[in-house]
Amino acid sequence: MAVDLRNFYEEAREEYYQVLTPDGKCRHDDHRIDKQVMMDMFKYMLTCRIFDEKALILQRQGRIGTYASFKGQEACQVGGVLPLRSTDWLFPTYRDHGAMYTHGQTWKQIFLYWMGHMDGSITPEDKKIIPPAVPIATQLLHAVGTAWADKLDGKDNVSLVYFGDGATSEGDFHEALNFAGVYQTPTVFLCQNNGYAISVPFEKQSASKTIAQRGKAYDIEGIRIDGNDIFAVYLTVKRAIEKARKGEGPTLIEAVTTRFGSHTTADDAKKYRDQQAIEKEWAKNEDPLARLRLYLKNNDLLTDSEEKQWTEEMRKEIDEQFKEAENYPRPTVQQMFEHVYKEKTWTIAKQEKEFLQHLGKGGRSS
Amino acid sequence: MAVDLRNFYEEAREEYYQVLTPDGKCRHDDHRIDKQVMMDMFKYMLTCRIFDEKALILQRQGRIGTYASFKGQEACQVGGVLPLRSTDWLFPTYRDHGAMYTHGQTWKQIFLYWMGHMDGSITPEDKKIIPPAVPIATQLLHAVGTAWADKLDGKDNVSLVYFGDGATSEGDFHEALNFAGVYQTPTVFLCQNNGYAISVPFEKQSASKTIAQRGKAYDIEGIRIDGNDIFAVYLTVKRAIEKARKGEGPTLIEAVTTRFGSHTTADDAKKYRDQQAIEKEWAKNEDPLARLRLYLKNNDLLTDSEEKQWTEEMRKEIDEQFKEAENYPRPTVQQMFEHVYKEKTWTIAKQEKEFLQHLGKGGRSS
Amino acid sequence: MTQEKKNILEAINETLDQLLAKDEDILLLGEDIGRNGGVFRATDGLFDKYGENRVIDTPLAESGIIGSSIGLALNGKKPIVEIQFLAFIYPGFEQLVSHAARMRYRTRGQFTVPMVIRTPYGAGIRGPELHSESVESFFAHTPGLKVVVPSNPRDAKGLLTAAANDPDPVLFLEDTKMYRAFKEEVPSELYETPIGKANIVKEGEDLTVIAWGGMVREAMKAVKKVEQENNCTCEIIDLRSIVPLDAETVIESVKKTGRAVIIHEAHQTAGFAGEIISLINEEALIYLRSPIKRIVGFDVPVPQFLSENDYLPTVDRMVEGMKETVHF
Amino acid sequence: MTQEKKNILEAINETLDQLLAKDEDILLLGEDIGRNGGVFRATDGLFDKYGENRVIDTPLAESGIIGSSIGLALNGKKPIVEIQFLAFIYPGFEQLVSHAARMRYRTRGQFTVPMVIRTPYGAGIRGPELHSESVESFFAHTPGLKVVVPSNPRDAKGLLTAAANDPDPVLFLEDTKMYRAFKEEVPSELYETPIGKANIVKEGEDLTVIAWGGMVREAMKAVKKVEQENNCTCEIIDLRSIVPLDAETVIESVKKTGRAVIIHEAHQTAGFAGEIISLINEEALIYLRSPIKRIVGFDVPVPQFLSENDYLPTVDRMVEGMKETVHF
Ligand SMILES: Cc1ncc(C[n+]2csc(CCOP(=O)(O)OP(=O)(O)O)c2C)c(N)n1
Ligand SMILES: Cc1ncc(C[n+]2csc(CCOP(=O)(O)OP(=O)(O)O)c2C)c(N)n1
Ligand SMILES: [Mg+2]
Ligand SMILES: [Mg+2]
Repeated sequence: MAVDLRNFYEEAREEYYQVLTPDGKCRHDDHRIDKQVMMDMFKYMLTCRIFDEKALILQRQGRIGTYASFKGQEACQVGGVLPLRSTDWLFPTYRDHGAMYTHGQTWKQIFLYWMGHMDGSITPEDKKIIPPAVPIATQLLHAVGTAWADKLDGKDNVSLVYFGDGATSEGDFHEALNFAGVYQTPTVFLCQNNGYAISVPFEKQSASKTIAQRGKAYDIEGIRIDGNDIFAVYLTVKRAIEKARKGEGPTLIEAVTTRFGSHTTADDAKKYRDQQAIEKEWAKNEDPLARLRLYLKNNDLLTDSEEKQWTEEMRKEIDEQFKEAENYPRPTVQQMFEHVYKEKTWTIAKQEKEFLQHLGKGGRSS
Repeated sequence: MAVDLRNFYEEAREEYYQVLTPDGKCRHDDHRIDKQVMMDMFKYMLTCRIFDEKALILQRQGRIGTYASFKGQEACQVGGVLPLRSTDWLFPTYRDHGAMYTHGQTWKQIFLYWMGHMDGSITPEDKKIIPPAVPIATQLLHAVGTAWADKLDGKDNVSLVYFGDGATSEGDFHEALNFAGVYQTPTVFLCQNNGYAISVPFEKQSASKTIAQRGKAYDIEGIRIDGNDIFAVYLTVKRAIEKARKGEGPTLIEAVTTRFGSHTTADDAKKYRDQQAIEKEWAKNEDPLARLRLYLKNNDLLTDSEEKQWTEEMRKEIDEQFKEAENYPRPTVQQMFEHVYKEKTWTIAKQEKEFLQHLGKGGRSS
Repeated sequence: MTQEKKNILEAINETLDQLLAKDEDILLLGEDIGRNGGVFRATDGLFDKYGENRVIDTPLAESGIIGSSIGLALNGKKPIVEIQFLAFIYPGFEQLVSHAARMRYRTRGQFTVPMVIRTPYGAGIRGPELHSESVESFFAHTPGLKVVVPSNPRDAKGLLTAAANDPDPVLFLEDTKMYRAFKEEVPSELYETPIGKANIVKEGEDLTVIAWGGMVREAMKAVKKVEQENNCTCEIIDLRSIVPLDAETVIESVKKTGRAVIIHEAHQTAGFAGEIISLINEEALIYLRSPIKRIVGFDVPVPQFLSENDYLPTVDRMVEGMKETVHF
Repeated sequence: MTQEKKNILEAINETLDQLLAKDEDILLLGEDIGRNGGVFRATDGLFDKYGENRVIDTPLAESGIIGSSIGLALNGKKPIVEIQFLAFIYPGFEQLVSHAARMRYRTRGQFTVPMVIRTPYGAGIRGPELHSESVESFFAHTPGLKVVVPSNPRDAKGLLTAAANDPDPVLFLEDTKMYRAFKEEVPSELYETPIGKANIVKEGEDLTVIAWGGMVREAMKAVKKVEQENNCTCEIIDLRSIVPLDAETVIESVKKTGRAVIIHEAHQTAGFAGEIISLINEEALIYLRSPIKRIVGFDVPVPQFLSENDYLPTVDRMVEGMKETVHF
């Protein structure tokens, strides 16, 4: 078991780096992960799964807006964030609620975001979680900037940025990787290659076979891993973070995973892919939660009753969080006029005043 | 001498592909180039050099505007364009007058462009030369589009696009290469890596050592060549063009060359580089015209008196062209209002009418 | 001509279908427009019918889409591009503004870029952030671009056909909340509704109401109320395109009514209402009996969707504004 | 306070120098701003003085520059970015409009992006294509951005200092033809000229002339002529920033004079003059004695430089417009 992790990255270029096999066996390296961390991994992934299922139901009931499910990507999101310190920066996309939660965002806030609340983008004061970037690939540059600032200040924080396979086609991907290469910023670029950008499969997105190989264009290490294997994700990101902290520059990680469901609740994956086949294959070989469960059980680290109990607790907690979100006061008209600038301009103040007067006289806003 | 060209591309990845050495010797492959083509190369490069010197003088005299010299890059521009057919597309930058001229643009038009004439961007009717792109890297995408259209129409034209080393940092470089890879467009991407983007040396532009290596990110062949060696440029571009015509997709060529002078006449290279050292090294090892001259003389293909005679003829011709440009009518006010749309809008027509009335009443426009 | 009841989306889909059938050089390009039929389904069925060389699922790169479409257009194709939402045009802003809009001008007509960029715009469908912008004035401020905004299915078909046949680049803005809002009879064959000619939706004597896109229907509701309660008649002008602007129709109407209200969803500051007010000021100031009102979006980012109805001009705000204008 | 005669460029260079000296978190970023000192030399000497970690020559990538500066600003730095020419901001348009302008709003003040983007704008120096744009209204239409345009060395220093200290992102537009056009006394120490407060360059009774940036001096020339020949006095307002707009100063002045001329270099359609006309229409219509005139750039792309003087508002056009307004 004394294999050097490094080798796997080398050999991984062709295929990908995998530690935990779909049948719950560990190929090597499991000794590197603390048992407690393994249990955290499982619990975080479990609560993610429960949240996601709940959110889908709530969306169907019209109680939250369009929602982007991340089922299938829990290993990337939990495994990628667990190695972070609380002083590190996290840049998620609209699909990375699991990453946000694992780093400290509350489910309540995540609900608020998807309910269209102005306050839904507020993140914990003691964490540096930037709310989801909606325009694709733009956040990569922000993560270069925050990392760069830390480097300039001599702080050993890192910036971890999530993005999808589709994002790698945007110019901002290129510019971010190039800047990170030039300034050797402590940025970890974590691409969840879930095979699709909405309906467009990665083969149509690029002629290149992998995303990891793009690192070479910027002299950045590029690593391809099994994104359904939380051990691989965890170990790889951890190593990239440590490298970054030591001042050894950025890493590009391509985590190959599966988007189990549709792009969002506004999308219907059946239109463009064999959803049934995907679900079957997923259940058999790709479900990251099932894989870890199998491993933990194989190694007597988890019992059914434990999981059942946790599941109940988590459900309750998430229900609670949703209730809080649902009881959250609707944004006021005044709030709409706040925070455009630090100080309201004459124009904004006037617009607010007149609109409030109008409402006062019985004008309705919807 | 029966070495397969291919091998050099392979071995060239580390260093670069070179055919003609600075001391005017041919390493191999010269048999592939027709003697007549060699003479054309020399003549085109010579006239380019003469034009450039003239333009610099005219700029100093205030008879043309800011001017971008291309001295040192003649091999890239002449050698890259000579393999084109007249049905192929050419996309130059603001520094590629040599390429434009070689493909059929007149020096007169090129003068008009730099004199700020509205008509200076008109190119020969029977050629497809798009006027210089000013916003960096944007033209790469156009060259993907024109090539794509030809491919869709089953025509075997190619699109050749010039750009600089600085351009490879822009998002559009990435998007263009990616599109070309996906749609396998017959586009030849010819990067003149002259080591500088204005004042910024390539080492600051990217952490990657070469530009050619970026091809891999898009599964596009990337080739690095000596851009001061017109044989290498010609053979490489020719091969890329033939490949593209056969439907075998795009090629990225990095031609390593030297910008002899300042970025433009508005720039002073001495501020940021050791211009003297560069000029010395250039004269010794890099001047593409001197290199070909040496070769031709070594092989008894050229005499001093021939060159002298051509030089005189070319000077006269360029003087003639400049005279025509200087006598070209100033753009009229009416012209300023034309060609915004095919048909003038009410607004534009009104603005024109009122402005003409104003001028009629004695209002001056400058 | 036979007609059929269609909503805007259906009208657009049918138009694209007929354009593809009629002209081999027409290509559709965009993200998810192929098998998926576009996120709003505007291109539904067209991939199967015309194949992947006519209905092209592009990589996720707007500069790439617009930039390569410029090349396609230079070389004889007529690209009709879909940008998924208006705010996602920004990565391609340079290609649109510095190239598509300028190619004819800088080459004195030698090279041209006839292309259409279709894109959904506007708030009101509970979309996520940046899915609800209406920044048409950016493009109106770009000489060389035309900016077309249909308000109903019949115009959507006629204007899209005209845009596809237009020799200049056209930005074609489709109000998301109107896509399926209502149906009306749409002629089955292709026809052109001229770009640059406003539509007088309804004549009136006391007030000119100017709007475009989705705001036209809201304006109609407001006018109905105002006319009922105020013993006046309003003229409603649907601009159809803001560039070219049908100045004559606007001026004539205001000369008649002496009053105007301009409605748009975009932010007030530097929004297009300012241009129309300027036009009226220049051409018809002395006819004005009261200040021209802008009932427009506020100068705040389009907020998260729980607040979007606060942001959007409402019928109530319109009614109040119209009344104030009439009773000034 | 000691003073020294400086042109705008020298004033900016000195201000940047003093800002860098005073605040360790201030960084300069841009293309060629390092050893080269910027293409206009605005950062001359600063690289040698503050080193490559403070005065940063970036790769040629505007989205990269603005996007990474957003990250720098999120993490405590205060980036002052130079974009080489205004039209080259377009590749970074999305970062500016969809992120820098919105970060405070979407996070309810939790995360902010205090940064300055300096960029030369305007025609008149025989620049190549796309080196002469003045599209300030794009940015004025983007809530969350401030848009500052100094017209003289003294203001350039004070406004740039205020911009650097501003908690919000500021676009700072520098008219290229003014850079070295004239010198005036500039205080040696750092000081702030408040952003959002217009400058009444000269009081007058009969006409309000509104301009910003390089057009202020042209307006002054025109006013001189008009006053000499027409027995009237003009009030000249230099807006200094178009967002925030000093509405009060404008309104008050027009209420007094009853007439207004607005001057800008940008294209007419959807240019910022429309906003000011709308403001006057809303707040002071009844005071108007004649239509408000726009003396502005035409609705054509800024042409190649032999024609740029045809494009630009000239003193003669201003004089004619002012006379027409006064004698309406
Ligand atoms: C600039 C931009 N263009 C288009 C969109 C619309 N859009 C939202 S998600 C998406 C697909 C993203 O795919 P990928 O990067 O693979 O991430 P995934 O959704 O698979 O997590 C698209 C096209 C956008 N948000 N931003
Ligand atoms: C988008 C954009 N940004 C900045 C500029 C200003 N600019 C003009 S040339 C140049 C350097 C280009 O360098 P490179 O691509 O190496 O070409 P070279 O000038 O060396 O031929 C820059 C920054 C521009 N024209 N377009
Ligand atoms: Mg994906
Ligand atoms: Mg270069």
